[in-house]
Amino acid sequence: MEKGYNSAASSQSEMPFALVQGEPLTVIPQDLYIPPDALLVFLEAFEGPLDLLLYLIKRQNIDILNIPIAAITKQYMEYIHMMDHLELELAAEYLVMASMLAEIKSRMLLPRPIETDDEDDPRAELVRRLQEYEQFKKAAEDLDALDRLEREIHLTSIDIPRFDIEVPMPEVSLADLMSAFRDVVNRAEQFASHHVDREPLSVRERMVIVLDRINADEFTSFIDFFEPGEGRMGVVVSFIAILELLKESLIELVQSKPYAPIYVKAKS
Amino acid sequence: MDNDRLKAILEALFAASDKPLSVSQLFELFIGDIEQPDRDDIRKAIQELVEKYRHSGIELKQVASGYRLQVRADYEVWVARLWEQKPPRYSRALMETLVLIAYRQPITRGEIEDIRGVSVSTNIIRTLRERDWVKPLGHKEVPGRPTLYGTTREFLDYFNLKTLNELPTLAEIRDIDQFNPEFTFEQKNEAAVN
Amino acid sequence: MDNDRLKAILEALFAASDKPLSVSQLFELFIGDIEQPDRDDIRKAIQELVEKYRHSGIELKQVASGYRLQVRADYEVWVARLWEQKPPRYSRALMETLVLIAYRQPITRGEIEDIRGVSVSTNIIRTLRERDWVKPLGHKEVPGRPTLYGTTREFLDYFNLKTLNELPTLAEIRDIDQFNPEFTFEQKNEAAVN
Repeated sequence: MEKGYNSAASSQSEMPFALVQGEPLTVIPQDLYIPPDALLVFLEAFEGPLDLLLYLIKRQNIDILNIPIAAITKQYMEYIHMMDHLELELAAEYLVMASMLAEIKSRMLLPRPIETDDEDDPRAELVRRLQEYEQFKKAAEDLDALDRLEREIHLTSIDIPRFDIEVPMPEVSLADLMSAFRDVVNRAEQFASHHVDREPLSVRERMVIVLDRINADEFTSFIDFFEPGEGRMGVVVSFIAILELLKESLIELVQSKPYAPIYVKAKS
Repeated sequence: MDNDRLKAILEALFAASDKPLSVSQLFELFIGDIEQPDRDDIRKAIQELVEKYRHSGIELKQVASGYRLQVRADYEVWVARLWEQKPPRYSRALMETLVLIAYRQPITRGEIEDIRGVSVSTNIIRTLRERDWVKPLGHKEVPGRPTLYGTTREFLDYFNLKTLNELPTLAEIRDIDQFNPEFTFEQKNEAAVN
Repeated sequence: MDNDRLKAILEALFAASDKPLSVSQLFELFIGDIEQPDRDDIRKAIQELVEKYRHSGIELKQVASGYRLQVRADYEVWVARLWEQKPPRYSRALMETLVLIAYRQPITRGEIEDIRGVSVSTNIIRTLRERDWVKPLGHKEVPGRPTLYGTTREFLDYFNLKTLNELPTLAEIRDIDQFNPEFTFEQKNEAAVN
């Protein structure tokens, strides 16, 4: 994000093209051109419409208390159209903000009836929200800059020599394990692409056994992975395991010529 | 108990524990001993240990849930070379959500969304809860009874803080009317004329 | 490099490392630094640190593969009480990681993170490996060549299983839920969290 601010600010020309309420107004739609790929990355860098608006305001050194609504709305809408054009999935919040901006703009343009004498500046609510968001955005950066565990600070890992009293290890029961499994499956079902319980574990187990026995430097004979003593089922399981490993590119099968012995080695 | 001996025992305890230890917890560990130190003895010994480590690679630091021995941040450059793994990184969305919970607790997910202007993904809340940085405090008595969240001691411990007061102060919010008097004035005039 | 600074850095390294560090390993950690200490500087600093810790609850001890900071055995009585006070427990995150490794091996950390929807800390993998329940099986041939993990014989032994096939299937777990509504896993969850 910081990078975004700087590069945009440097390409910025501050020639006022109009005066509104005695304030210079700068609108530079030209600098909105960003290559589509870059734009995608760029837009993903925004945490939402408030963040995008703050960016537009910061880029032009506009005082947040005196936002040129018409200009900012125009720029904001250009981003929205670009996102739309690129068929990016646009969060509904961006559209809600667009209509809020349009409403403020029209209220600023229209002469206001006398009875609304006490009414605040139409921009007041937006300015309040922008400032509030900015406040916490800054606080998040400050928090991120604090020294913290695992990054600047590490817990000491001082050995505890084997005392007579043994250091207890946490106890885990199979029921604990199953309860964790059930949770994780329930959660995975929210993600359509994962199927945790599909494959029989015997294949998975055999895959591990195969991986254990091979390495990248040596060849292991293919037939060594089949134990006739295990019966038909065992042979099938081994065969599926090897196919599965092959599919995941974890192993290589090597055969020097047709009908020569097949060897298995770890993918190097 | 001799003060030097008490200091050595405390040092061993801090070194052995993987969590911060509070004065009360430490006090309880001595219950039943013939020479049982009182809480003030323990506090005094801790202060001396903090001092002892002042110029070393380790520090005895007070965080929310007690004192812990930790590696000083000054030597992170060399310590990082011990490990291949990079420290976990947290997204802006997560940090902003966390900071809102920290400063505005108790707060609902909806209130966080209002301030950030975007929805808060379930993953963020899940990660924050899993890290034990955030906990549910109850329900807000509005329709839907949304969960109210607050931060935990573990959150403070992780960010090396003793209390929430040590969090960086928030920037000030300026009032649109105060800082833009001419503008408002003109608007009001215009309105009055019409 | 100033001797006091070198001592502090070494102290930080010994405190942070979970393995003993040899003079050569330490020497290599400084390679590329502007002020690079030589082996003799390091040896001298280590001797001074050993001396510094002589009267404390910790000692810098030479073992076969180098030096390590360890808790002095003299204070084991109190350290043991620390564990009585707080028996160790595994986190929910660790249990879920273990279960995914068991059911989906060979699996990478990234795949575990995809399924769980949150990141898996290095500590979890380290703990599982230290416990000898999980081992690396090789690398997946995708960018970054992430490590593939699987469970060990010790894992099966601990849970009293002959083969992985004896782990209940998802359908069986659901059946338990249906037929024993009063024995819900929720209770277990709560117990594990607290």
